Amino acid sequence: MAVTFVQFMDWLRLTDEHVIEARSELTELDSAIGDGDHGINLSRGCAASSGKVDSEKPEYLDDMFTLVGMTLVSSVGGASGPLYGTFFLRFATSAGHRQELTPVQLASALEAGLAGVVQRGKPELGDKTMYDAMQPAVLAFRNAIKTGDVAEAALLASRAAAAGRDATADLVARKGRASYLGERSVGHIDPGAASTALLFQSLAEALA
Amino acid sequence: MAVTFVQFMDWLRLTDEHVIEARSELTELDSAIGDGDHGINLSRGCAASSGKVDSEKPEYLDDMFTLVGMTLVSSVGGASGPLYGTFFLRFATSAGHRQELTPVQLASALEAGLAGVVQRGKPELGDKTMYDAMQPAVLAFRNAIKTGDVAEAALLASRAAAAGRDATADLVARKGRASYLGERSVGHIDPGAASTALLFQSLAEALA
Amino acid sequence: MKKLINSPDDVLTESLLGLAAAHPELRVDHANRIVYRGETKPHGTVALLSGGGSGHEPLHAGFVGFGMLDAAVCGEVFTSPAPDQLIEATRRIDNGAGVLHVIKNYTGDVMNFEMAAELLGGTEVDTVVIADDIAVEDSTFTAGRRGTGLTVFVEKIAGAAAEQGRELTEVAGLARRVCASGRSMGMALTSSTLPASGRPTFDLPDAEMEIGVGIHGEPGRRRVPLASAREIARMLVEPILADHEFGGSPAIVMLNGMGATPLIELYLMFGEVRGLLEKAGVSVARSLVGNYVTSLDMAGCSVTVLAADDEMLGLWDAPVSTPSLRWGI
Amino acid sequence: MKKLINSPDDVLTESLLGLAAAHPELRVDHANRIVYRGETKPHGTVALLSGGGSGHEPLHAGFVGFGMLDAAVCGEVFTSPAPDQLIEATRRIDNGAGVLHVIKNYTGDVMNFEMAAELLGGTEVDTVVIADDIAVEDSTFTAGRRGTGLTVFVEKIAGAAAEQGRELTEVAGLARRVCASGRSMGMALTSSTLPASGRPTFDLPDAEMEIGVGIHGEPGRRRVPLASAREIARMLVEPILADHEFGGSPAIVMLNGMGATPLIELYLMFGEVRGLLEKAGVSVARSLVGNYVTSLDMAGCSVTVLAADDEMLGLWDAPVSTPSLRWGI
Ligand SMILES: Nc1ncnc2c1ncn2[C@@H]1O[C@H](COP(=O)(O)OP(=O)(O)O)[C@@H](O)[C@H]1O
Ligand SMILES: Nc1ncnc2c1ncn2[C@@H]1O[C@H](COP(=O)(O)OP(=O)(O)O)[C@@H](O)[C@H]1O
Ligand SMILES: [Mg+2]
Ligand SMILES: [Mg+2]
Ligand SMILES: [Mg+2]
Ligand SMILES: [Mg+2]
Repeated sequence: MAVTFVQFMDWLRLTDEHVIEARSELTELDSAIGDGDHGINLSRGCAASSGKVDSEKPEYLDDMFTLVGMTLVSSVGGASGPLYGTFFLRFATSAGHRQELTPVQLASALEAGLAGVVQRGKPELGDKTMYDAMQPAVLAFRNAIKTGDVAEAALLASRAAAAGRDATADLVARKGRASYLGERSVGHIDPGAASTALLFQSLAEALA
Repeated sequence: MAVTFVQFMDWLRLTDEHVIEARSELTELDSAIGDGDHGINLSRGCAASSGKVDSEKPEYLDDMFTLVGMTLVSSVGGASGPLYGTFFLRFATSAGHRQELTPVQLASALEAGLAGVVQRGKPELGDKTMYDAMQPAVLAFRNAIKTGDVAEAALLASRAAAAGRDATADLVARKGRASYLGERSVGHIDPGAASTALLFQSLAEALA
Repeated sequence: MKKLINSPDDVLTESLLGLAAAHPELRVDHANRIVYRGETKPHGTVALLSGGGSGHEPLHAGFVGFGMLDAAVCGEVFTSPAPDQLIEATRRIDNGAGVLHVIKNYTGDVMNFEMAAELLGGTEVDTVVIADDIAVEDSTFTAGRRGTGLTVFVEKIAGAAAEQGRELTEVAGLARRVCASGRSMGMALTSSTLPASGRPTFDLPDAEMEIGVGIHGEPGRRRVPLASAREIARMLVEPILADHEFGGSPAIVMLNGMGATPLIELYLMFGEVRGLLEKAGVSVARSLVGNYVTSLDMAGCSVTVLAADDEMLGLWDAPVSTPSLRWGI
Repeated sequence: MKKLINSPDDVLTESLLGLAAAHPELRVDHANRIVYRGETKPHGTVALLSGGGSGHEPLHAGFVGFGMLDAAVCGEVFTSPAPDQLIEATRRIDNGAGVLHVIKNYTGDVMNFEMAAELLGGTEVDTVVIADDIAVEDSTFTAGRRGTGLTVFVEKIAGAAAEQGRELTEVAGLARRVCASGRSMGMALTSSTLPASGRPTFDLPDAEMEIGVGIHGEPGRRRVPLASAREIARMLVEPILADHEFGGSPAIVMLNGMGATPLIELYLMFGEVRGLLEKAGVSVARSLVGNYVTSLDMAGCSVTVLAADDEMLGLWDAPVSTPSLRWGI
């Protein structure tokens, strides 16, 4: 069962909604171990990106996600802008000029996005970044579609992202601004991991 | 009965003590309608002036009060420095090269000091300044020595200064920093009137 | 109280040590708290002296140097310097052509400069008293208006005139013309805290601000609810325009920070103020945005507008080289 | 939140309007938030671009002008600018001799400049990444040290070299040498407040301060009880001296205010810092005291020390004319 264009639109819309709901929560997380703007940055980016999609009405997945990626890169700024931007740009390239994706194609697109984040930020597991939520989520999705359906896979990916997010609390940050705090970063969830969990929660809801 | 050199020394010492005790109270009054430094300024000046008197050990009233006046002028700064400084400089000139003063001579010396304040600051009664405490005090002293003794006169002067001080609360300031507040100065006692009341309270205690 | 100091009593002394170290081109007489130029002017040129309470940095010491002041005398924080300091400074900078005393109109400053002038024998002294702060009602029965932001303009323009070799009466007359055609108005978001007292001079609730404050932590004329930059600009500019006829002549405008307000906000405010002025037909020919006449750690700003004639504009543009104002040299 | 703003979303846009009005010698591309020189350099001279989050004013826009930057790109408050802004700015200032990107070492800044450089065809770009803040442990496994105060030194010295007509590799090499021999350390008495969040980024009790803070309201390495200026100077200077060998060469030293600390305190701190440096055998050849690299309304300061060789000193002294650094011209 393929994932439709409408479902991908839903994914973006839901992400948008969840990020805006979580704006101050994300900012609070970032205040504790960063510079307190993650929620502000992402809501600005989501608003810009939905605006673009609404007005340009792309009809293919590569066009839509390129638009999203470009808009995020140019409107979010900070660290998360290039990272999420690159994620969607690579996702777009992998998705190709299609209107729907098979579960396997979706898994590959997510992996391409993940690889973009790695290339851009050089995060490793345990660095206490968005990668600690994103990597397990993408892996979980790939594994789950081997046996289960796509809705189930997205749900498992979402759970993996949430678990990865929660696990960042115990880590000493080695990348991003939180790394400046050294040991003092322990005990706080990474804001980027929290927003990545929202991204996968939205995917699960869109495909449910 | 003449006022002795020791009594004048007591006057200065008591003024010193009372000003230092009232340092934060005076500063608080000045915070309400001025710039919050009157207590700080005067304690600095009193400390400097007693230091000078202690080290130079003047033996005549003119020398002592000139020293006090000069030291206040050069260590208090602000508005009250030149005003109190001029008060004591004129007081010294009027007191002359003596070691004690008759009540009438003291009254004249106080009047000379008061005239110095008038010349320097051009205050009028009701302007809400130190003059509103000083003028009635000096007047009360002059009137009282006509009939009573000098201790009694100093006590009446002290009461007149206190009454003058209290009456400043109802006035709209027309001189000094409090004048910048216009109507908002009403309800607050003038800090300079409060320190003048201490000066006359100290005189009453020294002559008691 | 959160301040980078050692002891409240030593703030001024130690700050002057730092100033002397940071500006080898200046000299500091630490005993008398006089900051003066390392290189003196040619004999026969008028010298400019200013001074007042400390806590308004860079005023005045930051404006000592070529094209502005010859010396600044520093009083304790918010407290006028004493006559003996002023006398010493005046004698030190006199080049035989007389000294202009640039005085901000505060009772203490006026009286201390007055006593100094009375006691100064042998030096020709003229005096200009700056009273530009329109928050205060003017009247001959009161202390009159405060001297605030316009001081920078007077020191710059009269300083440039002195540098050109003009005579004392001429320099003083020019300074008085600047005083006559400049106006200021300020506001505060927070009170300042005197090192010696350790507490804010006035309490200002989170949702309120003071309009018409001076630069000594004294409360303003009125307390109003917090407002947008646009409305605040209006509250400052409208009374200035109402108090003086600026129409026609080009203006020199300063958007001054009170000490704790970041530059990003000062530029934003300048944009608002300039918009209002231009709309009222006042064309802004020159401008300054930054912390020039401060009130310790007060957050807030003030606006100064000077209706400048060609002579003033020329002298404004003349080279100046001081720690806090420098161009053309 | 007490700020002179209209709406948190418009702070940067409106501040740039004010900047443009205050500095007619500069130009502002409001759509891309690029501040650039009105008068461009001769063809064939290297251009310097810097940029980063806003809220650090005067950095970077206040350093655009003769002898320093050719353009500054402004991100949102504390947020790196985006690649398209950087690309536009780079193209605009390229004089045919290439552009040096002056980058403060923050993940966001580095990635955005990197994306811009990847996408820029036809323009030669070299890059210097400033990482002078020793409060952060250095390591190849982490984001590394932050770029803070030394940025002013890099922009000044490399800017002067570019003005002399030197080639891109030479200018970049010089900039890297400055990076290698300069160190900074900062502290905060209060947190800053982002306009968009409205609340202090971190809570700092009345009796405590943060040592080793950056310039983004991020907490520091440790929180300690309030201390005297003398002790604070020691907490900043000692780690700097421990981190780099300064002995022998003359130093350029900056005592930088974080935004809300009055100049009287900064001069006092400079006196303390200079005393410690001289005692350690580091002779202070040049100095800057004031607000140069700020963190909105944070109270506090930072110290930057550069072991300068003769070439750097010469370029430091070279004429510069920007809104916030100006001499010799
Ligand atoms: N090198 C990196 N690799 C992956 N993710 C990173 C890296 N650096 C930072 N991040 C992520 O970016 C998030 C911060 O984003 P944001 O607050 O928007 O940007 P900034 O740190 O520039 O203010 C962090 O919480 C972290 O998850
Ligand atoms: N023109 C004046 N005549 C008489 N007294 C004055 C005058 N101006 C101010 N004062 C007195 O000086 C007091 C303030 O002194 P102080 O706080 O030490 O100086 P400053 O106002 O310069 O800070 C006022 O409370 C008032 O009593
Ligand atoms: Mg952040
Ligand atoms: Mg006072
Ligand atoms: Mg005072
Ligand atoms: Mg940020």
